[in-house]
Amino acid sequence: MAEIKLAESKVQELKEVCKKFNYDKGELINVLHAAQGIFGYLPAEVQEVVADQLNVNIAHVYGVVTFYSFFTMTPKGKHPISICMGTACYVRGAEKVLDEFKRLLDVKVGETTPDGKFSVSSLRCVGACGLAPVVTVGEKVYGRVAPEDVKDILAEYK
Amino acid sequence: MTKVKTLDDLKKMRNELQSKLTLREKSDHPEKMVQIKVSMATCGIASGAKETMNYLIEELDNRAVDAVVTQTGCMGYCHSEPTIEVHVPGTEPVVYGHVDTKKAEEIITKHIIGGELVDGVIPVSYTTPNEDENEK
Amino acid sequence: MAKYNNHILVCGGTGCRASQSEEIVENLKQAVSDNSLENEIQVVRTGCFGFCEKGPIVKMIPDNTFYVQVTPEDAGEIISEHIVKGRKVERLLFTDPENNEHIADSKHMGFYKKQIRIALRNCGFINPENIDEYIARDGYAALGKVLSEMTPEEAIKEIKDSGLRGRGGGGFPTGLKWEITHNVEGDEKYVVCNADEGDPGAFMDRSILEGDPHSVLEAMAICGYCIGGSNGLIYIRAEYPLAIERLKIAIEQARELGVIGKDIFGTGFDFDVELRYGAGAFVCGEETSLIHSMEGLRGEPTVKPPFPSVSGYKGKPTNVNNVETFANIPVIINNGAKWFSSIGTEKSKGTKVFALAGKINNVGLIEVPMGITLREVIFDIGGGIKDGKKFKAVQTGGPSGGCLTEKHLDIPIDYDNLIASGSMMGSGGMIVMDEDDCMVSVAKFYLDFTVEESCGKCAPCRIGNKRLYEMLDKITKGNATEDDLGILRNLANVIKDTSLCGLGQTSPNPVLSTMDNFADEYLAHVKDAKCPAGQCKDLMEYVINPETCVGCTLCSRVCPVDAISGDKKQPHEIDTTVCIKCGACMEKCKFNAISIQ
Amino acid sequence: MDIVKLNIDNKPVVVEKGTTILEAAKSVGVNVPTLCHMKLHDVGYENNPGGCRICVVEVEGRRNLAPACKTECTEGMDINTHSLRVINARRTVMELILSDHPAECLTCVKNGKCDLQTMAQDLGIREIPFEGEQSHYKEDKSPSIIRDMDKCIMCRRCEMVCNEVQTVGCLSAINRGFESVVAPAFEMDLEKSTCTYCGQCVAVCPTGALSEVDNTRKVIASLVDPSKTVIVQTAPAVRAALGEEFDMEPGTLVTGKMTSALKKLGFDKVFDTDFAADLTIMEEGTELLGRLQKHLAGDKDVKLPILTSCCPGWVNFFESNFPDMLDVPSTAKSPQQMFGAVAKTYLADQMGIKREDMIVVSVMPCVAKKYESGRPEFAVDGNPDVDFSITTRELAQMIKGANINFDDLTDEEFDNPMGESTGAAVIFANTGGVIEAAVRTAYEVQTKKKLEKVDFEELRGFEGIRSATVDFDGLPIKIGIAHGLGNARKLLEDVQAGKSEFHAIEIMACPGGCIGGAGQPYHHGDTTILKKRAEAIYREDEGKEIRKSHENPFIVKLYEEFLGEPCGELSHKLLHTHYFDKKKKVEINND
Repeated sequence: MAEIKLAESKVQELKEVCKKFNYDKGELINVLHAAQGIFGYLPAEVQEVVADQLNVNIAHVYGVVTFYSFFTMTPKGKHPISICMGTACYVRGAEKVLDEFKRLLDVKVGETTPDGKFSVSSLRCVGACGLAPVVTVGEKVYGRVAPEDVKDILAEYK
Repeated sequence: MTKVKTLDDLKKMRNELQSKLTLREKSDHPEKMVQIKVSMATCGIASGAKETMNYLIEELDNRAVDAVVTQTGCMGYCHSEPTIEVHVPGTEPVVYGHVDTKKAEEIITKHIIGGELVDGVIPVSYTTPNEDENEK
Repeated sequence: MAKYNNHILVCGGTGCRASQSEEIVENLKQAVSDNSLENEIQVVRTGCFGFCEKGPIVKMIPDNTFYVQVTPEDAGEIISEHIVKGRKVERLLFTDPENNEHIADSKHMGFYKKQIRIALRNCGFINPENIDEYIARDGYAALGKVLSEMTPEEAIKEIKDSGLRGRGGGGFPTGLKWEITHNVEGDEKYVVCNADEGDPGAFMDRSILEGDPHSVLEAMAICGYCIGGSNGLIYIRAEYPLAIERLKIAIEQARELGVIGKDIFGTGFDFDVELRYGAGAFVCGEETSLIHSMEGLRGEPTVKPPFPSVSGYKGKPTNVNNVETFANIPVIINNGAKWFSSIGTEKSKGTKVFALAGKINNVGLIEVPMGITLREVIFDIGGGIKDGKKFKAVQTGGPSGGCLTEKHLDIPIDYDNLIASGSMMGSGGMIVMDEDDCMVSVAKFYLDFTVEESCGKCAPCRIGNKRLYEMLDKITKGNATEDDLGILRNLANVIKDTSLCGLGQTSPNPVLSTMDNFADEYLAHVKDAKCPAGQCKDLMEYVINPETCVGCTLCSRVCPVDAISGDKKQPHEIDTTVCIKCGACMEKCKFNAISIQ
Repeated sequence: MDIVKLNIDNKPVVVEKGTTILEAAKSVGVNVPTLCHMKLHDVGYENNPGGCRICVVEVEGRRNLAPACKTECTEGMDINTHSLRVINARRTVMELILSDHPAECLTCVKNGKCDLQTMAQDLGIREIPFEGEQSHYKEDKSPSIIRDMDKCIMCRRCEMVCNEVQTVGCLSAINRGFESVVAPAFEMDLEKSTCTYCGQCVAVCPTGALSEVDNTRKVIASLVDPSKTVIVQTAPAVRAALGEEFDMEPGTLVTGKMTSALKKLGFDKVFDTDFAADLTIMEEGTELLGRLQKHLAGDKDVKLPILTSCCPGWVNFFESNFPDMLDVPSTAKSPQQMFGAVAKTYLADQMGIKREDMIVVSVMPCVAKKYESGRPEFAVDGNPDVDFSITTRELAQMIKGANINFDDLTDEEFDNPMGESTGAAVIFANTGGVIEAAVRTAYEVQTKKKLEKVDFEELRGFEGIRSATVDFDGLPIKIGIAHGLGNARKLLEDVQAGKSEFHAIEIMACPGGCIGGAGQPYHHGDTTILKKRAEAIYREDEGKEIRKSHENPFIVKLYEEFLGEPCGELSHKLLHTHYFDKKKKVEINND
């Protein structure tokens, strides 16, 4: 595990969050959400700070982080692309859209492009089935995406 | 917002609010008080409901039409998002689908000001207990 | 500008347009101008009325007369009879099947009673970020009534009498659950709202939370009063940012107004609500996993009993209900159990919200009374199958549900009938599939989902689902044998029989129900390595038709693996062993000489 | 106490409310098979996540099969434990587990002693109808424990014992679904984690996923090397358990046969760790009395209570969890290390050989001893005082490998001068034994009076935390005992908070003490085995003529000829050590 150094200001911010939840280990998931918000992802060092603050074993924290698909230990791309793989979207061809993204960015699902700009991941149902197939880039939601549209979606963020 | 201390406070508040709302509906200058509800659920916003709503507010202001544009939840017509409900007093509320800024402009000119309907009306296919009541 | 006093609405949905509704509009406009009524009558195209079986539909405003199966030729008569002479055209009116009388006004037609919105009553009507609008529609009146006029036991009795059952999918009687939690001794009890909604294709909880968050808060307070607890927790999935924001605003406003918090309405009852976030785990829709997730642990379920009602969050008695279940509570209290139980079937009362999606025209959120048939939902409300394709199956209950086919279309929808036909109610996701969907791939898609979402605690689900997926994969690749199907069925049944929690106990349903309903499709894949729906890539072969191929060599140049051979001007040939079925050649071929066999 | 009436396999059964089907069935002689369930009654450890689903049974009127280990009996239940539906389910679930398990039984360390293997045999599994992907994890070899997690069946026993009983908490389930497994944080090597090598995870693991490092090959290599003099020391607890590996009744004492077998294996000298145990009592007893004198003389900053330090798992535990208390435990080394230090100096001189040419092998009931022998401070110029430590199981493996018929061996004596030992030494094997031995000597040294009753029953037993007051002729000495690191943590927290009123505390990492060590023959969850071993140890103690450490003539001779007096200058150099702060720190840079 390459040792990385954490920015002190961010660590301080994280400690504030733990304080807000008065160091209750039952709030581990809320703290991890906040931590991922602050650092963008959850490297081992961040998990160790959380474990220390909430007085929980680091193995337990890692067990929780690796259980939930929302937490990630590798930084997401600047523009995280998620393709909804819910049934409605699958039935309307989401798989072909996902393959197109993988082909154009030459990454596998869950990976980030070498330049760190894009990461492609499949997402659990976002609940906008009326717009199936749905693709989200960061907060922005794209509806009724066809494989042909993938090029111009990416173009928006070039 | 004053605290609601007792149940009667709540009832008093409800009646007040209800009359204010119906006032809005049955006010004496019908062509003025128009009520527009924009469906701002996730898919509505994703299909551009925010732009539509801002456009409506701005455009109705420019044309000095006394209207109230509020946001609301999902009306269920996912196939035609963004959807808005236009309620010109004295007429039945009408739901429109695929309302982008261009369509919104057409609705303002023809429906709100002109009083005629515009293509793309979505027939309401459900009733709610409240309606059953005031219909009985 | 003319002041129109009548409007003629002509349905412009895909179904009606396919039966010439455009021509009807033209003829109507023509007839209007012939009678020089341009200034009074306006002909308007509308969206789909949802009543496609009886299309094309023409509706007269303001008298709401509803003409069915109108043809372009009738346009003239409608104008001359209805508008000019003011007489209805009897032969075009809808005849009610029960008593074959003519019904003119659509409001009284059985069709329009199809949807009754109880849980969604405020969705799309009030501004969710303004508590006043909720109060204006009798908001918190139910809570007031319960706190001031009813004892917990009376309120529980009201819910029990209403016959309300859990809307999360299990269908456990809500009143009974409240009663059990009420009877358990405990100084601190918790009311939990399960807003994890992990089912793909289900978004009713999101719509309720985004459209009418206060109804859930009010119901939770009522539940707190009934079971004797003052702590409310909403476990909401992280994939719903807007719902989270709306809930935060609603909670803030409710606290400010004093309808939740300390000493509500001066009755000494305290109740507050906090949010707890999911983090992407479908299994956390299961009660005990949800509770573990809220305790900051891995979302793994524990064996029941003990049920959460006895020992749940932090070991305290906990009552977990789904968003939609809660949304029904205030209406039951306000309108009474008798009114609620008058809707629905004998054992499944009230309405159910379905998220209609997939290969259907009217993708949307509908709330229908229990007992409605699938045919009415899919064809009447849903507007039939997209692009005129043939209906094949509808999948209800998500990864825990099964597929229902043609023969189930007329079975009234309720908890028990759906289970009897091999599926289940689930949270209400309803995905419609047409002839192009391969049911083996659909089953494989759901197993891929469950393999990804299994928590891994118990062997049958952790390993069993993976094996089910692998066997289905073998079938879709055409190298399975017939006795594999026997092994598949036994494995599926054992997983259902031995898994620890609901996820594993229902994950084989998609396999079992597709095997029961589409046995021939499985055999086609296994015996003659063919995919009838043409979806399974590995069983498709790209073939060049020698007659129509002119030998322009375009396809051979674009093929990434050089699988196409043949000299100029001569018919080309694809080597199926090399071909990777990317479809590039088929796209390029201008003479569409290439097809899939 | 209300009761429940039900029937199991149409046998009427009456049990107390709250009893599980598993226990109810056992009470009528029906042994429902289990795989992940394990209950160590007296040690307060129960693992039944209900995950393996092997113990499912059919309950009349219930939709699906019920896990016997978790389902409580209710009135009028009608249970069938082996209907066709149950057998088919059990076999299919077993086939599923085996489909994600490496089929290498023949070369696996657990061959013949694996719960999964026995279960597959009992169910008559002959083929696996669905082969598919298998989960693979990187192999992890620490000084004591090997993790081969491809063989893990997610029974969660190791996670439970590490977190609930030992409170070390370096293991947790990770990932989700098919890839889930139990591992340290970030799947780091055990060596980098907070693991103390107590090995209780190895003791409870049903398969070959967790096992001890195998040193038998190195020992055999030394034995055949003519240039090396190979001597062996056997720990007190080994003699009470080795017999079980040769199908003898648990609790059979095999001291003589063990010595004979070791001689037949070719060890040049067969000595007894008990000798060094007596030595430990001399050193630790003196240190205790020293601190006591200072305390009685009013010295405020003398560190009391004194904590025993012979258990390497426990030493690791306080080094990484209580680094601020490194000066509280006794500085005395463990018997294994004292033996090595004395052997490679005093004995090597006597035998006229250099320390590099002497190989000291120790036979231990414990896996942590392997780590301890490798600690840098227990070596001189890189030559360790104890070269190789092997477990009871490994010794049994060597004996079988050498075609020695263990049952027919006639007893033989330990060699001297390091074979002689007292009754006080042998009870080191049991929880409460070390402190009882110390009290026997300290009493006579402190009061200068003869100790009439040598047995101190009040220090014995299996409860997790015990305390007793021994009257030193008017001076009350308060003694605390804890076994299992979770219990140790409780006592230590009192000491840390200055609330502990004990003078001396004995701590052993393994529940039951060394007789329950991770190197002992597997108990498969049957705590009566631990009890029988403990009784055997006390029988060996009663059988000895000399039962107080300071009366061991060879110890007396050792001090006269070599060490001088206890805690003297040479004793301090050879027999005492110090401890290190091993708390893991997180480095944060300032941006």
